[in-house]
Amino acid sequence: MTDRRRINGPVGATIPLVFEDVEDYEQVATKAARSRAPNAVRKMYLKTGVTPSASGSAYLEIETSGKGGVSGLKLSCTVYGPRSLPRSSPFSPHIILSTHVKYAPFATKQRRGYLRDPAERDLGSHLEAALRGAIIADRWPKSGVDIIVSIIEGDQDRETSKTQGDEAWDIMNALSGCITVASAALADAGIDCVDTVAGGVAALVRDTADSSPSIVVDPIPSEHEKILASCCVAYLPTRNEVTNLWYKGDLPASDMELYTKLVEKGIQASTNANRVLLECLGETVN
Amino acid sequence: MAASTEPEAALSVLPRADGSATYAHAGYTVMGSVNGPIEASRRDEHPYEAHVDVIVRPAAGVGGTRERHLESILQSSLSQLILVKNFPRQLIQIVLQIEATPENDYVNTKLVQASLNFPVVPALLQTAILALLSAAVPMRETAASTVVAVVPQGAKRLLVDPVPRDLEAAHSVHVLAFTSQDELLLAESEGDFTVKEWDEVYEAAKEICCRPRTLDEENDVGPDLRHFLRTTLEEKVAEDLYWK
Amino acid sequence: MATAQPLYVLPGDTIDPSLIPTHKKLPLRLGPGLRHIPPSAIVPTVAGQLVADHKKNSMWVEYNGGRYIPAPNDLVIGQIQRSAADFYFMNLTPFTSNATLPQLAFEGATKKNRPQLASGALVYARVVLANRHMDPELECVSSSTGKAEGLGPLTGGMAFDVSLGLARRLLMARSREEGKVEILELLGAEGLAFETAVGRNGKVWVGSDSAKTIILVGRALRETDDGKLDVDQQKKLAKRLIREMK
Amino acid sequence: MASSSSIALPGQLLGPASKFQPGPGTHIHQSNLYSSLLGVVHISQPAKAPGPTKRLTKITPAPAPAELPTVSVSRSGVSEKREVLPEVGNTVLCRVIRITPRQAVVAILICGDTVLHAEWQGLIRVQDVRATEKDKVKIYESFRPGDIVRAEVISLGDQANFYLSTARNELGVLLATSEAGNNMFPVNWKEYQDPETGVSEPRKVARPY
Amino acid sequence: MPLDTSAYSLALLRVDGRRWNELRRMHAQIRTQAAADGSSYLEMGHTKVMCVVTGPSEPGPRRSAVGASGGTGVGGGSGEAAQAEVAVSIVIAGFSSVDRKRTARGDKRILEMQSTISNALAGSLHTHLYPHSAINISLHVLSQDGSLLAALINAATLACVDAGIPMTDYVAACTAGSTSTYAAGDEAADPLLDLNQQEEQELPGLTVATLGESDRVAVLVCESRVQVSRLEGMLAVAVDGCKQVREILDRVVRDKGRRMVQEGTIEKGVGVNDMEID
Amino acid sequence: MPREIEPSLNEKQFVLQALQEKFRLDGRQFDQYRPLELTFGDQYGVADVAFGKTKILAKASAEVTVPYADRPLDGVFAIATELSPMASPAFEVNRPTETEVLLSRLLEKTVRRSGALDTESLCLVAGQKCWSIRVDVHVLSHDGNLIDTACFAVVAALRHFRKPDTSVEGGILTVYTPAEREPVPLSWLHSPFCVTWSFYGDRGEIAVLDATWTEEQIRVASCTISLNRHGEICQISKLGGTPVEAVALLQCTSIALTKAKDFSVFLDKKLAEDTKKRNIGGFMAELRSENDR
Amino acid sequence: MASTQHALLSPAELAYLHAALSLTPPIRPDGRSPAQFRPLVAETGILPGTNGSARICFADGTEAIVGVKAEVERTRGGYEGEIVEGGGAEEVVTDVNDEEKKGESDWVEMTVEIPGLRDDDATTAFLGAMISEALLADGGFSRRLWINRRFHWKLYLDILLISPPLSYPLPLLSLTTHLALLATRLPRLKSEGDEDPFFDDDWAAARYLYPRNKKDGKTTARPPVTLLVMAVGNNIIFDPAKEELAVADVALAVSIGEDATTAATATGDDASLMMDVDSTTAAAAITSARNLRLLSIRTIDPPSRLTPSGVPNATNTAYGAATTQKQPEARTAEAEAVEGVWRAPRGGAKPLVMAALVHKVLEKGGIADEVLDALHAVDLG
Repeated sequence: MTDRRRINGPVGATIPLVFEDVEDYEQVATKAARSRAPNAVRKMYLKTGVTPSASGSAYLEIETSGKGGVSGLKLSCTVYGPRSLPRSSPFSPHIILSTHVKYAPFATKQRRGYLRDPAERDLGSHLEAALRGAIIADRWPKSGVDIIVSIIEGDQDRETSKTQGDEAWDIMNALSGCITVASAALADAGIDCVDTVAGGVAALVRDTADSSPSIVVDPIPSEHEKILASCCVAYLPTRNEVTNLWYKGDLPASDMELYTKLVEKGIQASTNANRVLLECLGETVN
Repeated sequence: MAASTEPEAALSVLPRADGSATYAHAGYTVMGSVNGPIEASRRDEHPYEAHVDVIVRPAAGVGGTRERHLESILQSSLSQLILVKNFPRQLIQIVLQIEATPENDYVNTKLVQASLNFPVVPALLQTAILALLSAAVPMRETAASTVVAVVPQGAKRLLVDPVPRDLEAAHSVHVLAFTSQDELLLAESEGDFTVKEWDEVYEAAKEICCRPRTLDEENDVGPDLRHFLRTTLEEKVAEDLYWK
Repeated sequence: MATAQPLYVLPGDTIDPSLIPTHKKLPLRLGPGLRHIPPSAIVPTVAGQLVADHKKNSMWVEYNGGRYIPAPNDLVIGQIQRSAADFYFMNLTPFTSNATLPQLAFEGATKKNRPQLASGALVYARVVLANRHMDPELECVSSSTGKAEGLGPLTGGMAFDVSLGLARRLLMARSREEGKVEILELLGAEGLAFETAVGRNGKVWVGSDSAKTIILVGRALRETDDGKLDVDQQKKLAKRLIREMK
Repeated sequence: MASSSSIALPGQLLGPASKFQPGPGTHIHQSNLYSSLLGVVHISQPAKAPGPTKRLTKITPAPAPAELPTVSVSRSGVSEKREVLPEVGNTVLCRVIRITPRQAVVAILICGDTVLHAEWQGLIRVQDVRATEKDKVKIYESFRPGDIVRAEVISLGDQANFYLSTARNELGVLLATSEAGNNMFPVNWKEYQDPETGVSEPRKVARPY
Repeated sequence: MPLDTSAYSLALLRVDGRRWNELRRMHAQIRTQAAADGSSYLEMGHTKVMCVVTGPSEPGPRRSAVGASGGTGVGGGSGEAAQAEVAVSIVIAGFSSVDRKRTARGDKRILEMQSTISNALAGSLHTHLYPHSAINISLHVLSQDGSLLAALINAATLACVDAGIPMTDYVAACTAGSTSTYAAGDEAADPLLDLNQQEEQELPGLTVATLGESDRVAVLVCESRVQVSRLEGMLAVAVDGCKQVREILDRVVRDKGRRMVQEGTIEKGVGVNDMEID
Repeated sequence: MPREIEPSLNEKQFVLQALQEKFRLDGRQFDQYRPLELTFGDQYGVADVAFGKTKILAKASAEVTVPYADRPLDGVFAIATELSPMASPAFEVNRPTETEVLLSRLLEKTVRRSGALDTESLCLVAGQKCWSIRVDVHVLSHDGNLIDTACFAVVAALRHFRKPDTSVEGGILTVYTPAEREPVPLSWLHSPFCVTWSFYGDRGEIAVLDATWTEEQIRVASCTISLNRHGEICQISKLGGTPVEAVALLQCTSIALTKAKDFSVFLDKKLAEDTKKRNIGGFMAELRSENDR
Repeated sequence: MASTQHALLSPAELAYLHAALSLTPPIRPDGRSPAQFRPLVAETGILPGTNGSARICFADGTEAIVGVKAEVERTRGGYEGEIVEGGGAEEVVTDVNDEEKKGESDWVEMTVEIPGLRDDDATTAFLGAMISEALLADGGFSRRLWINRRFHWKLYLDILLISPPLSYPLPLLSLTTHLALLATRLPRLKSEGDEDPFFDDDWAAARYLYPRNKKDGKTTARPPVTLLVMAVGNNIIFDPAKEELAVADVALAVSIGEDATTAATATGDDASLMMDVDSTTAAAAITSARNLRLLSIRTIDPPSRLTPSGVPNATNTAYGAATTQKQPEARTAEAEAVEGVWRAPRGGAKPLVMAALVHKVLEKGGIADEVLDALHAVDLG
């Protein structure tokens, strides 16, 4: 099926070669080790009501790590609704949530297409799960709300060559950002929620081949030699409830300790994000 | 050269459409069909007026962004002419099939290219209007349209109905349309030009679209579109009402 | 009409006031193809021949072609699409929204016994209500007399499509004199046994025991229409077709 | 404990459910009242004798804890963008979109005192147009597309539409446009008139206050 | 590599050792899946397909107009259909072909097969008994070795029988070909029955589906260039093949029926364990 | 999206009755086509074909492109059949209907797979450059039998088409503009034509050629046979519908062959006429281009 | 996700289900014990055309087929240079240590087909991601596909749900994939070192992707399985059916893997090394001292949130309850949860509950063990 919506380049286009010159290579070789304390999250900036045309909106930015050339995370979320469902859809006693997460074509190392790829759809369903737990769905029967998060900058180390770092880990950060920014936008749109949900990430990392693994919050994959496991938590502080948990990695099942700690740290990261969220919401009112 | 040729048209050429017309001028040939008022799909149903749906199809290759743009231009102009309020919730569907475009013997053309082509607009608009008249869709008034190119030098700086080679040389290209009440209906420009140039263009275009020609004047400004439209229609009506 | 040479108009043309009929008592009646812009301007909306009837103090634009737009009291041939609780949904022209035909709008129809018509059946009906806000409404019984007056389901036979112009001419009170169409009479005179029902929406229904006859009438109509035949040519056509049939 | 007219955030504790009645923008969690919106907290003391306001024909159980003050969180003042869902009993202003012999389809513009941003669609069925002589009602003689109508929500309706009624005197067409396209004025309970052409058209006219 | 047809003319044996009028091993069973209203599994040689039928049931949201025929002509329409709509969807597993490839759902070849099967069955099924409803036939291709369309039609027929949808008679299908490619215009070319992948690629052939024991052809698809003179031969062989196939299908159904009677109950979902696959 | 309405019961019954009495509405024989019209455009590769009220315009075009990786020695050849609402409001843009899919499949099988066009001749530089030949089929008016009409139009357009002349010296590819060198025809191997039968009756015993739209809506089955004048079948498709006796199908095929031969003759004649006409025009063109230089 | 297919249950039914499942011990509609898998019929190697295949039928009729195909693919940025100057295999045949055998995640391509769902549907994407992420959780799996420095196996997994998705298909698809991978065999490599690989075309000689020891033919290392667990009240329920999921407070998908030993994961295809490793772990396996790995956890959005809530009579307008507060924003009255009236759950789950779920899966003799034992029982033809 030919793309009729935009004018694409000619067939047989070639990707330009990227040459790693020497000092870059060394830079990579000698990793910018994590400068923050294991429990410290990066600074984040959050603002609501950035898109006047939308019912609710928010913008989130997370600072880049100390090392140059590493992009931080930049997200914008727009919420449309509550509004009536399309005629085709059947009666629903609840508000119908539809979440879209899309990377901007330039947001990551490899250029993203215009159509959502499986990874983005997957993010979308994670986000949906996280929010569905937070909103009071039966307040809005037979209505729907669209939540669109666009990832403008993907929190990736562009300096590292293709072979290093695995997108899989970056996505965790992206998701936690999506959750927080969407939560702010929902509040801005005046959609009833039981609490303000926010996302947080913690990871079990190994900094050198021989060093013992340690748990850090808000990890930047490129800062660590290897990530053994990572988890992203969507957490409701006042209710002390988790609406979405996403863990992946490779831990021995024998000690649950490690796992529980990891989640705890994730929750901690989320509560940090939540503090920022509440501040930001407070401002919008005054 | 091509500019001086008279346009040709035929009405109600498609037996199964409500109205149809072919129009050929300046190397362009367009087939147009009109169906309506018919039931509009829920999607583009307008509660208080008819939805005018224009579909432009290239002779070769799939329609793309360029066609969509042409469609939007025509859609807005034609909605002005048609008495849309008469048919709320209805659809008036206009399909314009480009059959031939003037060929430039000096370059090999690619199918998909990211350029507008304004010069085709007059042909499309004229065809649409003829087809609408043949479909007896109630209209406020009719219109005439032309293309003017501003070329760097040469005998005259303004070229009416320019051929492809002129367009390559042109600094700017303008398409304008005037209603039968001499009102400006459509003006789209491309390229860089001064306000003064545009004024000249405007005058030249208005000359062609609006000023009735006297029989004796040798026709160098281009065809008398209005007269052409009237005569074409009169022939058609006379033929239809042969029994009167 | 006694007009010297016909006056052709295009949409938006200004009509010379002298052409607008004036009458002492009757208000001016505007027919199809004209619109009144207050206070006094009258402007054509279609291309056609401007016709004025001074006796009736009315004027309209005569034209052929386009899609049928329902008007009250038109006789039409509709096709039943589906039936709802107490309506039939009728199709008058392809791709237009359905017209409604109340199931009680038949001669002698009551809540108890009403005609059961399958979808796809043809019905000869009159337009009762037609306005731009609603789908047209039809009836098969005269509200005044309560009689069918020839309206109702059309059984058997065949429906042919003709141009709106021809349909209109066939429906004229004096179609032969005004409409200059007598092909049907001619064929009848040649001894063909058939009945017809003409719908303003460009449909002519022909019924007969012999399929041959129906086909022949159909062809006669089509050729008259497509070939734009005048009365003499119609005579010739009739002769030719009859000959072919033998 | 939230003092009146302070700001609340979603999930913020407002007070025990035993002391307050939950109003809009709040929810109950483990017998405590929490805010569910970002907005301003209002505490309204109960109106005395809160009994049923109308339809005394119905038997209604005495609203149990009516004596408690109602706490609610409202968006007003926080953002002009506030959306509400039309509720049974609300009076709404709507514009007629489409009419059929059975019903008039309308777009609800204003619900109570709130201007709606989203388009909620409503339905006035022929039997809900007026209270008397229901069988004689003709939609075409009651509404025309473009009219502005005041109506009351009688049911949440089906998936797409709210069901509305104009079966009261003060309900019906408020603003009507003539076929000629002019604004008309009401002449009696079932007619509007075009000032320019002088033609009058039938409508279900709302009695002006 | 072109087939060595000379070898054939000598030994009169085909690449897989069959004679000209021999079907490949055909194995089928019904009621393979408890969840479905009707289901079947069918092998023609190494071509293996599965079919699941749901319905007649309320028509769901129509996905694509393609491959959904409402019996005669432009049938169907939103709930106005006088007869049930037969909707067919074919999923070709990526691993079904020798070199793994993914076939897009929009593939016109698949759409064509869908509408063919739909129209073929609509000709036999008594769809007029189920107005305003849909019969959904979903086919899965697990392994391809020629005669795919034929296999799909047979599987669909079985599944419809299993679903208990009234039908005039079995729609049975098979393929036939002709030795030596079209280029060699020799009239001596012999017809072949039931082509496998290799033969299908090298030789002209056609797919035929007939209704019951009659010679009436429901489906005739020929996608290769071939002399008109050879059509008759191939058609004759194919029609005869269809009759053999019909016998096999009929046996499958009867055996199953008998077994169910023995078990005394018509309980569903036995298929799996007694489904030996080789 | 408005859908095509079915013919009324009266029409269905009558058409069938008439057919049983050996009549067609327009008085044709069962195996008789409507009058065939073919006109070529001023430009190369434009064919306008009409069977009665069915009108189809086919336009062939060529451009240089990169060959597919899996077949570096072949050119690209595509037939685009997108039905626009011009044919009927029932067709929507970008939403292929069953009709459209089957039509394009048939043309694909008849013209492309049967190797009518020698795609290897389109290769310019192996694996790097090749011609992409494209035929766009535009249905202007739809009164039944799109398939036969479209197929005829496509074949006509391709045989009439001229692609720019090219030369490769030392791996350098030059594509000459029409002004520099007269365009050259495609290397064409054989001309297949579609002949579509429509069947009527409970056992499909009545077979009719070139059905009109009304007739098509009423038929119970159809079978399209594609042949060239050498008596080669290029494709047969009877895609379901009411079963038809095998013998009847064989008869249909032999009649179809004669029709295909007629078409072939007709097309050759038209092409000859057109070239004669052009030679004069071609000469004029020479002069003009002289002057322009 | 789960919410795409609703179980059409009335509030009353939901209330009953919820109550029944909250009892201790819970009463499940189909009478299973909390940790009991639905009975299933499984078979492998059904498709000779593939490198590995499996088919599973649950008793409720849901059925899935998985086929695995492997193709040799040139590794991106393969060490061409070495080959050139090495001039042959000998030079580079020097055994490569495991760290060098690094696998790329894109060596595995997985597609999920669910009838009636478009393949870009969220459910499909979610399921696909879940199964593949478990598979690729560590480099271990893709490392098995390593042929030499220049070439690797590209593995295509096609997961087909044959039946209409009656219940949430995750467990079915995961188990089927698991079996298919167990049954997957790759031709034996004949070539040496980094030369262009050629293989022994004798299928009998082909070796398993997950090697087994010669004694009992049991594998040691195993592909991951994803288990669906949910919590209702204080009960943890395993492999829930659709209607059970409809009243879940929380549902998790937990992926676990089993390693022979950490060493074994690294050397998936070194037979000599495998042998002794096997003997040790085969012994270990009997004492079910498994080396379980926790690979991935995902919250499954339970459809319970989208179920219609019941209306207590007190607030039921039908019973003329007071809906006459004339506030424009008055919404459906908010009230305390009433006993016996179904209320769609709000909010999330307590972290402790989630931890409990995971623990229940992983603990010794826990669900994971049971399942793996069951899978051991499945005979691999």
